[in-house]
Amino acid sequence: MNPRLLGGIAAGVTALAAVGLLADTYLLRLATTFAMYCALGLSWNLVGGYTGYPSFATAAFFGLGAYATAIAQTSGLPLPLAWATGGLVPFLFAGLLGLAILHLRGHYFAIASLVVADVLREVTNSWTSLTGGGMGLNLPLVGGSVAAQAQFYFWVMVGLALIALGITVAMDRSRLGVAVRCIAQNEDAAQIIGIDTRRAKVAAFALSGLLAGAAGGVYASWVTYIDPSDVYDVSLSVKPILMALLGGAGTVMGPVVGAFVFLASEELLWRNLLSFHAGLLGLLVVALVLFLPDGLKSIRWRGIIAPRAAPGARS
Amino acid sequence: MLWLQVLANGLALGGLYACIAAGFSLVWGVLNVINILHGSLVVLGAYLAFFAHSAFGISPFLFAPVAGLLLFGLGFLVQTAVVNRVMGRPVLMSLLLTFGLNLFLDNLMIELFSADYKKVILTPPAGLLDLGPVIVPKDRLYATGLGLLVVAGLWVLLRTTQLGRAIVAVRMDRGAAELMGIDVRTTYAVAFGLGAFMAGVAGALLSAIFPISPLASGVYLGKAFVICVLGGLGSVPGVIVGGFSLGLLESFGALTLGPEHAGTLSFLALILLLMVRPQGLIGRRGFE
Amino acid sequence: MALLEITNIRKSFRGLVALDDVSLRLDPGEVVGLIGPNGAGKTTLVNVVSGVLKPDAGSIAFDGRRIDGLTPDRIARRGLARTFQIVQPFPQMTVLENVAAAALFAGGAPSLRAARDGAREALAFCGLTAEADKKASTLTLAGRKRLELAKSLAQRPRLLLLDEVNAGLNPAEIDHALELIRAIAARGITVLVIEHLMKVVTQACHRVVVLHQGRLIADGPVDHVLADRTVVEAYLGRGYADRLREVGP
Amino acid sequence: MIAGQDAPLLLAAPLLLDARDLAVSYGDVAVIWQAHITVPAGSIVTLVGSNGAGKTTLLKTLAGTLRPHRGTILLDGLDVTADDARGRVARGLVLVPEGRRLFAGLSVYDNLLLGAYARTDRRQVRADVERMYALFPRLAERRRQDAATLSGGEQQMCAIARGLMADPRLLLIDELSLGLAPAVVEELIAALKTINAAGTSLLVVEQDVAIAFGLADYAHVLDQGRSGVSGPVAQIAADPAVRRAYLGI
Amino acid sequence: QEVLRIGAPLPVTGALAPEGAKLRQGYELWQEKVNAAGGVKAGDKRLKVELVYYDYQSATPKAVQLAEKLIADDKVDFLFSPFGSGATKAVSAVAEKNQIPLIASSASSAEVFDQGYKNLFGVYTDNSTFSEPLAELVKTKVPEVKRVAILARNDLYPLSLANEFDKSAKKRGFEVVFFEKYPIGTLDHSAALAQLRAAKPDWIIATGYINDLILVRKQAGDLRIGAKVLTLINGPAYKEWIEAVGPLAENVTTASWFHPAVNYQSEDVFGSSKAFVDAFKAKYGSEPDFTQASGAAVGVVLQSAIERAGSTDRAKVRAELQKGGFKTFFAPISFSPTGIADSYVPPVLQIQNGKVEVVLPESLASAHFNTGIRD
Ligand SMILES: Nc1ncnc2c1ncn2[C@@H]1O[C@H](COP(=O)(O)OP(=O)(O)OP(=O)(O)O)[C@@H](O)[C@H]1O
Ligand SMILES: Nc1ncnc2c1ncn2[C@@H]1O[C@H](COP(=O)(O)OP(=O)(O)OP(=O)(O)O)[C@@H](O)[C@H]1O
Ligand SMILES: [Mg+2]
Ligand SMILES: [Mg+2]
Repeated sequence: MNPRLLGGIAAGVTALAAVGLLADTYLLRLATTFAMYCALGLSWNLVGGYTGYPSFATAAFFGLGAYATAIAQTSGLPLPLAWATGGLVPFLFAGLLGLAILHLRGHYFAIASLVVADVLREVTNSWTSLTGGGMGLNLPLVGGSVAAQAQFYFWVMVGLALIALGITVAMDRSRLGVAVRCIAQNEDAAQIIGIDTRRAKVAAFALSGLLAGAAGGVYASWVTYIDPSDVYDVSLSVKPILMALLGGAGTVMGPVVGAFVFLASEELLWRNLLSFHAGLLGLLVVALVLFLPDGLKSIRWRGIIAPRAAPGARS
Repeated sequence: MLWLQVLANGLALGGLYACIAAGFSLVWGVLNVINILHGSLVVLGAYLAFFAHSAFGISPFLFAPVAGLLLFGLGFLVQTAVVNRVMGRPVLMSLLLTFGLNLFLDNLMIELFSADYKKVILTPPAGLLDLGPVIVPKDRLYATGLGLLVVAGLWVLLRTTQLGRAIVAVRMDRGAAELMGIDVRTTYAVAFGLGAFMAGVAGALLSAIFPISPLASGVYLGKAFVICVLGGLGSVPGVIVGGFSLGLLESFGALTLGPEHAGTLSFLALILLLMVRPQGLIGRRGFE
Repeated sequence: MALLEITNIRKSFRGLVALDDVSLRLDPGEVVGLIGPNGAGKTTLVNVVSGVLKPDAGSIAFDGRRIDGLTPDRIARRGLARTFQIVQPFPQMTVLENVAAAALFAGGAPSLRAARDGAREALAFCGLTAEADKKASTLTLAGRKRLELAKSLAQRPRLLLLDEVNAGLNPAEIDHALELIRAIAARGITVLVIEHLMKVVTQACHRVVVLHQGRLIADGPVDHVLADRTVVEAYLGRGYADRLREVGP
Repeated sequence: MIAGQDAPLLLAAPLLLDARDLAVSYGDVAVIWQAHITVPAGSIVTLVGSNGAGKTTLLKTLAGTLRPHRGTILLDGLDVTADDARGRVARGLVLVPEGRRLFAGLSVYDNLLLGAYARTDRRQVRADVERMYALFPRLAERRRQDAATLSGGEQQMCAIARGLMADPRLLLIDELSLGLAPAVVEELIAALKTINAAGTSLLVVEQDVAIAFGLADYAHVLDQGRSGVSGPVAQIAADPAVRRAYLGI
Repeated sequence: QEVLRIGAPLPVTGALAPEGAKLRQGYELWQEKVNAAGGVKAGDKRLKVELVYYDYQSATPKAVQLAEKLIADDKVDFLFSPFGSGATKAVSAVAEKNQIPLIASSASSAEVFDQGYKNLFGVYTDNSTFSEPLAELVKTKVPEVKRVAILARNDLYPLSLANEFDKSAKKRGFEVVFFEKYPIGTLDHSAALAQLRAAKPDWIIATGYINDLILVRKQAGDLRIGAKVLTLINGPAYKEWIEAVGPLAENVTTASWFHPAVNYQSEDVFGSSKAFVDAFKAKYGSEPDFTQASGAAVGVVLQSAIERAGSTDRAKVRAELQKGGFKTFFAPISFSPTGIADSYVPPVLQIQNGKVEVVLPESLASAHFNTGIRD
């Protein structure tokens, strides 16, 4: 493994451990959210970054995972099994969904994947006997003090983020990784050189579903109350995209860096402005797209200090 | 009897829906930009009509073209200043860009106008068209009729003018369009401006029917999405078919499955249609 | 046994018959030229054989097994490679990565490293070694055509369908390209060459077939076919005959 | 070297295009080091050079889609170096780009009309469309078809016709015969000669040097981004170095 | 001067932004009034009120997160609830974990209060206190009513309210001939209403928020739907609603936990409902509605409890809250063992001549109940 990547991970884990051991509940909650964002960003990255399919299905997987876990947990399954359910159900769902919609390209795929969360939300809303409908679901509390619970979920979420990172690294280096990168650039050509494009796309999509779903599952037991409009919220689809783009889509560490920067700026804006923070976040997104289209990695630090000569090509 | 009334309800919505979606469809089909800002522009058009009505007593139906022109200016500026810079880049870039703009505009409107619901109250009320078994409110009839008229105007513009052809050329290959002597950036800006024009008109028309709030922008955007995909992306006849399909789908869905499931039904229809016929019910060529 | 057996293929686009009852057979080791006027259906035939388009009727057998109806990737993995007339690179990858991907999937390379080795060999074979680390999008048109060729070679195919890979080369460069085709044939790869450059057809091919308005109108040895009046009239034009004399078949 | 010092003086005829001392690069990569090219009014000039010499780059620079970082471009004695592509189209300088770049989703007919975008003489435009159909009967048959689904050669015809629709004073054509069947090339050359006789000057890049020399009055050689020999075709065609490098003789 | 810190998660942005702004007006009116009077008396100390707001963006999880932040980082002494039943329910778990009293301004669904928590107190009465008096009123005053139609927004509070009406109606032998839910964000109710009309109800009940009910009323008018009684909750009590529907507002009935038309004498900083209304008008230039009033009400309830306890000790304050008996401008308030207010009956209101009149309870009534609505 690349030593810089290894160093980065080691540094990250140390920092996290420090947070885990020292911090107060709020900081710990923020750190847990960071780990969750990492998992979501990495999940999207498999489809959106590597495969080049603009997926808006993250919220659908997240919500499905949350409800699967909630239902499993209330029906008495132990936590780890409930979380596994939360990952597996969206995994299978994503696989099937992928078979149905991954032949769509570009905008059409974006729309189809966006609408999935809406459909699931409506289904959850109407299936009151199983999901509690619009009233939401309460999950059983895990015992222990406030601090112990915060610690527990922090570590679980960090574990999940590491699993997501592991899956990303494994894919990055495997044949699947090459296949999806080819698909991202030219799907017809990819098929002609022998890539089973359908299988590769579905695999990436299902893995993405697994990670986002598991994140939803852990989230559900962590906050102990979920309702359809919260867990199928469209912002859960959009934020991971922002994070991945911010850090660099289609790279291993991109979403992690992006999640950190995004969370930090969101928190900063939100802390200092009571009402207009969302508007400013919008401007931040605009600025990001205009000035950092390839993410933070495109900043040339040397270039900022000593600008290079303007390139000759016009367009 | 009931069916007739429900049919009338669906039809009375269709033209307005088409008008809401037309600008969105144009920008999508021509600029290849999914304009998340569109819903906010509709709301802004509605506010303009509301203020024109409460300050000067101008009927929203008369004010619609003015709202359209004002928004044309705004759209032209937004495209020139911001969106032009991401043209030709991957789908996600423009999507995120307009998402950010939408977040900004929505919150700006909340700051400026508050999130409370406002409503244009026509004095005297428009009244009802009583056809015996079927009753149609006249304000809806005006909105739908005018909406359809403006959409038809857009179609003529795109089909028969040099501008219309240039708009499509720029969409397909901007480099080659330049080689034809087309001013690409201005053409984009005009196209985006036209999209905003349609949003402004739609907003003004619906201000007489629906309550106005920045919070509603997502609802209009959602409708535009569904209509566009139902009818076919970037096609003017498509949005008309899509608008009426959605109006009828919602009305009959509510009647047969209960209002609770009407929304789900239209989304399901959309997914199914995408799966079997991504080009929409009649859209074929990605423009018109 | 024939390597490729095309039987009674039909394909039409909304009423326009692009391929009309085409049958064609390629034997192992052959180099066959496919010529015909613009819009005759040559590219359509390649698309149908490689699985990009589904034929309306007829069957295609490769190495004795039916392949019509299979997806392009499965056909590629069976050992049938093709190039695109309108080139289709992975634009943001380097030339080497482009070719390595082909070696990895259809080429059946056991590992990424093996794939890169295979790719280097294919690049050397096509004279692209110097270009290996350039981004594919920066190649010239002729360079991208050669990249297409290198990609399809890296697939270790038994049958290669070349759709105008030599367009855009000047006569001196064509000489080099001819050697390349001969070298490919020498490796035992069966080749179908689509080309409007008569120099290539006359000098590289054992046999030539002519498509005209979706129908096969001639099939036979090169001199024989090129002497055919209908072929000359439909396709070559008067000036060609003069130049043919000049360059010599 | 001082600009214009060794610019080839071909004729006393007024120069329609006079580009001097051009240098062009893509980002950091220099492609054209020093190029001069002139087109006398009313003539056909061909630009010859091996694969990767920078011919396409030069044409794009002349058409205004790339900006040179050195040198001047005069059209009819007027400095157009600072103009963009649109400005140059308005002055009658039009490029038929490499790779055709037709407007997908639009019919052949619409593509032709777009070629005349900058023109205001509506009636003449309609007449010119008919002229193009006469020139390329194949396009007339396909007039309602989506340009993206045309065969390779049909697309090339459509692209050239679209360029002609602008009624240019100087038409730049990149890769004239690419993908065209020999008979079509022959017709096209005859047509271009007619068009030239009617007053349109042409600057043509053509790989098949035999064809190029048959068409043009003057030839320029571009070698690795630098201008080489130039002069009347007969003289250049006789140059042994040129024959060896580009004719393979 | 020492301060009393109260944490208040607010929906400043997102779908609930209008409600968030209203709550905040109520909080701040109370805060201004108390601080002007020298602060909250806790024994011999006088505490200045400091409110700590954060925006939870109308998202329940964010509200939970913020409650933790308010407790851990801002070290608040007490909490006010977020808006609405769902978010209150979620946040009450955090308050319970940390043993911090939470005063809920806007939760009325029984489901919120049946979790056995000791620290949750809500100033609204249960939803059934809307449906029972209304149903009784209809039963006695309009005996010809037989058939009832209910149209409900598919959302925690409006749905739970609709279920209460369903129960109350059936209990009195009415026939519920139509009961449908409409999804959040519905623009067009005409299909549902056309069906409702076909069911020929005598009494129509629709639940939702102001924008929904503007649409429902307008479209019902468009379809010429008439009935003996039309009940819409919550919306008609708002000035905006009456303006928006114009003459169609006539004779619509609704209910509300508070309305400027009521007048209670109180033992809080305001002194009476009327004094509160006047103070509100002076500060904001309009009449308060029940949400704005509930914002001030949670303040006065907490203040009374602290002053009675004579300290900010949470256990003591909780004990006082449990004892109840607060005479406030909002209503006389005491809490049931589950923590929901059970000490007053919300007034039943009817729009007459464009004005809101109280028709029930008799003690507060300002007008007689009218039947029949225009079609
Ligand atoms: N998708 C399509 N829809 C409609 N017509 C098509 C489509 N694809 C090809 N055609 C038509 O089918 C005919 C055959 O096309 P094809 O590309 O096979 O020709 P070709 O022999 O390769 O010609 P060229 O030498 O010019 O490349 C052409 O007339 C073309 O316009
Ligand atoms: N976008 C680009 N970025 C970087 N380098 C480029 C780019 N386009 C072309 N080049 C390089 O510039 C050089 C000249 O390219 P150009 O396309 O002008 O050659 P050409 O003479 O037209 O060749 P051909 O005969 O093959 O078409 C080549 O080395 C090519 O790799
Ligand atoms: Mg072809
Ligand atoms: Mg070139």
